[in-house]
Amino acid sequence: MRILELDRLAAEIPAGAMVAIPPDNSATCAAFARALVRQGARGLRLVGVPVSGYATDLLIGAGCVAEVQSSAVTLDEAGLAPCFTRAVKAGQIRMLDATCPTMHAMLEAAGRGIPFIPIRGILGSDVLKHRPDWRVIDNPFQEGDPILLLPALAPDFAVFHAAAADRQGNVWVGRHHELASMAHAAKRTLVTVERIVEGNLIDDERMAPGVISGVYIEAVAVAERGAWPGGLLDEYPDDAVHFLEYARLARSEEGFRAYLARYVLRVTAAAAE
Amino acid sequence: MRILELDRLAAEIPAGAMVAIPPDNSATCAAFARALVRQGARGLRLVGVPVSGYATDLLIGAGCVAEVQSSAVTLDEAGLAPCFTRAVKAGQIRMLDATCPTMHAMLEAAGRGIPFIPIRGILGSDVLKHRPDWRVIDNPFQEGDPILLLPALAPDFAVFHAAAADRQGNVWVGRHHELASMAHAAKRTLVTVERIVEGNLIDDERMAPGVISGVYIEAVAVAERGAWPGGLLDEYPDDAVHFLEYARLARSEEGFRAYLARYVLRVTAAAAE
Amino acid sequence: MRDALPEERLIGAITRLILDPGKRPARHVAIGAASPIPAAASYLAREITGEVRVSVLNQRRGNPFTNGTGELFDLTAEGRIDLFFLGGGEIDGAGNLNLVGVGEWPGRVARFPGSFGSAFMYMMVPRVILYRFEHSRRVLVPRVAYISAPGTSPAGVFRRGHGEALVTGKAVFSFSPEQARFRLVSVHPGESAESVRAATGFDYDMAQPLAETADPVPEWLHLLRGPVAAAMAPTYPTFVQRIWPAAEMARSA
Amino acid sequence: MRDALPEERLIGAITRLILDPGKRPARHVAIGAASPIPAAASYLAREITGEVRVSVLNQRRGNPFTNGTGELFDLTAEGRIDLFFLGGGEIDGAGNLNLVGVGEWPGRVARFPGSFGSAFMYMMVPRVILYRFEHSRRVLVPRVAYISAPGTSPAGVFRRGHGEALVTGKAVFSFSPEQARFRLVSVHPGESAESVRAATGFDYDMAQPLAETADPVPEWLHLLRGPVAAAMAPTYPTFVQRIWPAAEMARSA
Repeated sequence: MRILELDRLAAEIPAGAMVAIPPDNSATCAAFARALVRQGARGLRLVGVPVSGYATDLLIGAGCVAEVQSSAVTLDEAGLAPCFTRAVKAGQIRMLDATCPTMHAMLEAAGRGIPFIPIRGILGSDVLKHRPDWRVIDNPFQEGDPILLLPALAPDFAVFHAAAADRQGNVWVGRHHELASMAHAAKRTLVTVERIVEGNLIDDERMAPGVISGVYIEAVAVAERGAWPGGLLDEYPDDAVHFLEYARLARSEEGFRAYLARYVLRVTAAAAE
Repeated sequence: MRILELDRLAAEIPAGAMVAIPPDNSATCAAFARALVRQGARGLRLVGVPVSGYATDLLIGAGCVAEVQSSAVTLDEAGLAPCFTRAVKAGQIRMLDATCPTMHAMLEAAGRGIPFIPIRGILGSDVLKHRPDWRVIDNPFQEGDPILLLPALAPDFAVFHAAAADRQGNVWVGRHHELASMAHAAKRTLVTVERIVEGNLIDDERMAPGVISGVYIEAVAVAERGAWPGGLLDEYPDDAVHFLEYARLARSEEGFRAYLARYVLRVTAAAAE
Repeated sequence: MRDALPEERLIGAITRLILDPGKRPARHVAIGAASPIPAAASYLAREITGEVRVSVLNQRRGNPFTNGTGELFDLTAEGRIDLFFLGGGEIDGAGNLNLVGVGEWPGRVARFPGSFGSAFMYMMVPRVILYRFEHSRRVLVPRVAYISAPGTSPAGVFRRGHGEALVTGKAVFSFSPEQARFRLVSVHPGESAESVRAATGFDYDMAQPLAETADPVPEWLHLLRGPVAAAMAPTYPTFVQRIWPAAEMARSA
Repeated sequence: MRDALPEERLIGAITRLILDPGKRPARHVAIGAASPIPAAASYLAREITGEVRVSVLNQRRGNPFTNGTGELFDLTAEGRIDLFFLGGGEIDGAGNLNLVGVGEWPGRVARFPGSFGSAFMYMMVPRVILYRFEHSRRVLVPRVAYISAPGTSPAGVFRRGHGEALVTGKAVFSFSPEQARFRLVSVHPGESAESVRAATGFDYDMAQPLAETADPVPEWLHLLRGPVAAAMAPTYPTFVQRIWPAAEMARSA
C-alpha cells in the first residue's frame, strides 16, 4: 500500500479505464473527480454503484467520459444531472442503462469470483432489451421459470472516499458496505481519506466490521472533506446549497466552465471549504 | 421483536426444524444448544455455517438431531467430534456433506432471494457426487465451461450468540459478518446476547457496520457467556480446557451422560463458569 | 383545527390505500429517495397502527440498512418488503413505467435520470402504489416510449405483485392486473370526471358513482401535524417547513 | 546455535518450496486451522522476503478478514490468494485427497471431520503445498476411498493450479499434474529411499540422485526462534511452547 498526494493518486487512472464510483450519498470521491478533471483524464468508462451523481456529471461535462454504466444519473434534490442529460441527447457518451440491484449483483459476482449471478424481476423491461451482455435462461432447478443471468463486472478501478486509513492500507468505511463490494470487485482500488490513523484498524473489534482490508487497497491519499459537496457519515453533512449552485451553473456550457474555473481547476477541495 | 428467557427462546424451535448454527469460533450458540437438550428437542436438521462444532456434537449425543448439513464437524484442537463420529458410523444421522464455500454460497443465495448461485471448483469431488440437489451446467456465457450451480438454502431458523442487542432487536455481531448471512438466509432468527443495551445501535456510526438489523431478528434472550466454551470477540476467549474435557468425556456414552448431568441438565451456562 | 391542505389530502388518500384491509398487511414499507408524500403516508400508517416499519432510503438515521445500499434489494428479493412506491417520467394505461427517456435509446429527445430499481421492485414487492403529482397528458400517456418496468407480466414469469393504485395531484385510480387497466376511483376536490379525463392521455374505466377523494379525519390531521411532521423533519426539512412550519419551528426551538 | 529440530527442518523445507524462484511469487499465503508447521514456514518466508502476506484462519488478530468467514473463499475465487496448504485423512498417488471417510458414504468404517474447503481451494488457488506429518500406508494410499478434492482435472474444467509438492515427516515429493504422479525429491535425515518406499502405499518416481532434506541455514533458524516464534505465539501457544520455549518465555515475561 502506498500513500500518495491526491493528484498523484488520480494519475494512476489511465485513459479509457473503467472506474466504479459511488453516488453522492455514499462517500463519493468528489475531490478525486476534480483531480481527474485537472489532469485532463480522457475516455473514462464510469460505473455507478448503483447510481451516479455529481462526480459523474462533472467528469462528463469536462469531457473525461466515454461511457457510463449506471441505473441513473441524478443530482437528487438538485434535479437532473445537466451535463449527463446534454451528453445523452447529443449522443456524446455511451449510456449502458442498468437497474440498481443489477449493478450491485454484477459487482457482487466479480467480488465472489463467479462468472455470473441470477436475479429475479426485470424480465419485460426495455433495460434488458438493451443489454445484449445479459442472458435469460430457464432456471435449471425449476422448469418453466425464465430467469435473468448477469455477467460479473470487474471494473479496472474502484475509487471512493472514507473516514480513515491506517498505514497497512486498511480503510474504515463504516456502514457503507457497498464500498467493500466495489473494492472486492475491482482489479485495483484507490481511496481518499479524511486522515491516516496509527495502529491497525482491524485489531479493534469496534472498528473491524466497518473496515475494508488493506488486501484490496492499492493506494490512499489524504483529501480532507474529500466527499464534498457530498457528506460523510457523521463527519459532515452534504452541502445542499452547493449542489444547487452546481446544478444552476452546469445548466449551460459557459456556466459549467465558470464552475470549473471557480471550484476545480485552480483550487483544491480543501481550499474551497 | 420479543425478549424471552433462554429456555423460552429454545422452545421456539419445533421438532424437525432446520436450524443453522455457527461453529465454535464464530459466536456459537452453546447455551442455546444446552437449552435445546434440556427440553428434549427432536429431529433437528442442523446446518453448519460453514462447519460445525461443540453445539452440534452435543445435540447429536443427546439424540436431538436427525440430519447434519455441513463441511465438517470438528472440535478443532480438541480433535474429532465424538458423538458425531459415533452417529455416522452407526448410521444414526443423515450427513449431507458440503464444502465450506458452498455452505456460504447457498445461504448467500437465500439471503439475496435468488434461487441458485454458481461456484467454481468442486467438479470431480465425490462431495458433489453425493449431492443430487446440486447441478452442473454449461456456463451460458462461455462454451465448454462446466460450472456448478447450488440451490439457495433457507433454513427454518438461524441461531447464534452476540455481544449486545437493543430493544428494537438490532444485534451487534461485530466482525462476524457470516452471522448476518445466516440471519438474511433464514426464515426466522433467534439470538442470545450478553446484554441488552439502551438506545439504537444502528444510529451509532461506530456500531452500525457490525449490526444485524432488527428487521431480521424475531426474538432475543440474554445468556451471559452464552458462547461458552466458545469465545466471543474480545469479550472472552474460548475455554480450551473445557473443550478437552468435553472431548474426553464424550468419547463414551457414559462419559457423555456424565457431561450432560454436570454441565447441561441441571445448571445453566452462567452457573457453570 | 385548520382544514386539510392539498398535500395532507394526498397523504391521507395514500394512507387509506396502505391500510386497505382487503390487502396483505404492510408490515414493512420502503420509500425511495425524494418522496415526501408517500413517506408521510407511511409514517401516518405507522402512527395509526403502531405496526408498520417504514424504511426511508438515504435517510441518515432510522433506516434498517447496515449491509450497504444493496440491502433493500436483497430484503425485497426475499419478500421481506411488503409495499413500495414508484413513479415515472411516463406512466401508461397498462401500468407500464418509463424512467429512462424518450426518443432514440437511451433518450435522445428527453432523458430522465434512469430506471433506478424500478424494473426489479415493481415485480418483486407484493404491493406497489404508483404516485406522481403531475397529472398531465405528458406524464399519463397512451403508451410509454420505453418500458423501464412492465405493468404486468406473462404467466410463468416470477412476479409477486402489481401496482394496486395510482395517486396523482388530481385523482386516485385503482389498477386491475387481469385487465391491465386503470379505473378512476375518486377525484380530488376541485376536479371532476371531465377535468381528469382531459388531463389523462390513456383510457381507463370509471367507478360508478365516482367519489370525491376524502379528507383525512381530524385524528389523522392531528397525527400528521404532530408525530409525522417530527419523524419527517430530519430527512425532508424543506417539505416539513413548507407544509407544517409550526412543527418545524417547535422542533428547532 | 542449537541444531535444527525436526520441526524446524520441516518448516525450512516448506519455506524453500514457498520461495521457489521458478514459481509464481507467493504474495498472499493463507493457512487453514491447526497447521502450525505450514504457518511457521509462511511466517519465515515473510521474514526472509518482507513481501509475503500471511493470513491465518481463525486467528483472533492479524488476519485480513472483516467480511465474515466466507471472505477467504471469495478472495480465493478472485485469484487473490497465491498459495494454500492442504492435507487429508488419505492422499493417493494421483494427488487426490480424502477428508471425508472410509466405508459406505459418508464414512461408516472411518469418518474424518469433513472436506472443509478442500474441494474448492485445491482447484482455485494457483499454488498448493500438501502437508501431512504422518507418513504411513494408512495415509498415503494407492487410491483414496473417496475423493474430497481431485488431484487433477480434465481439460476444460476451470482450475488454477495443482499440488506442487507433498511434505511429510519422512520426505519431500514433487508432483507432476501432467502425469498425475509424485516424485520423491528428498528424504529427511534418518530416512532412506527404502524406508520411505516401505511406508508409502502409492507408487512414485524417484529423483536421481536422491537428496537429503537440507537443514535451514543458520540465518533462518535465527529468524524462526525470534520473530517467527513471536508471530506464532498468540495463535499456536502450545506449539511455540513445545518447540521454542525460550521464545515463549521471553514473550510471557
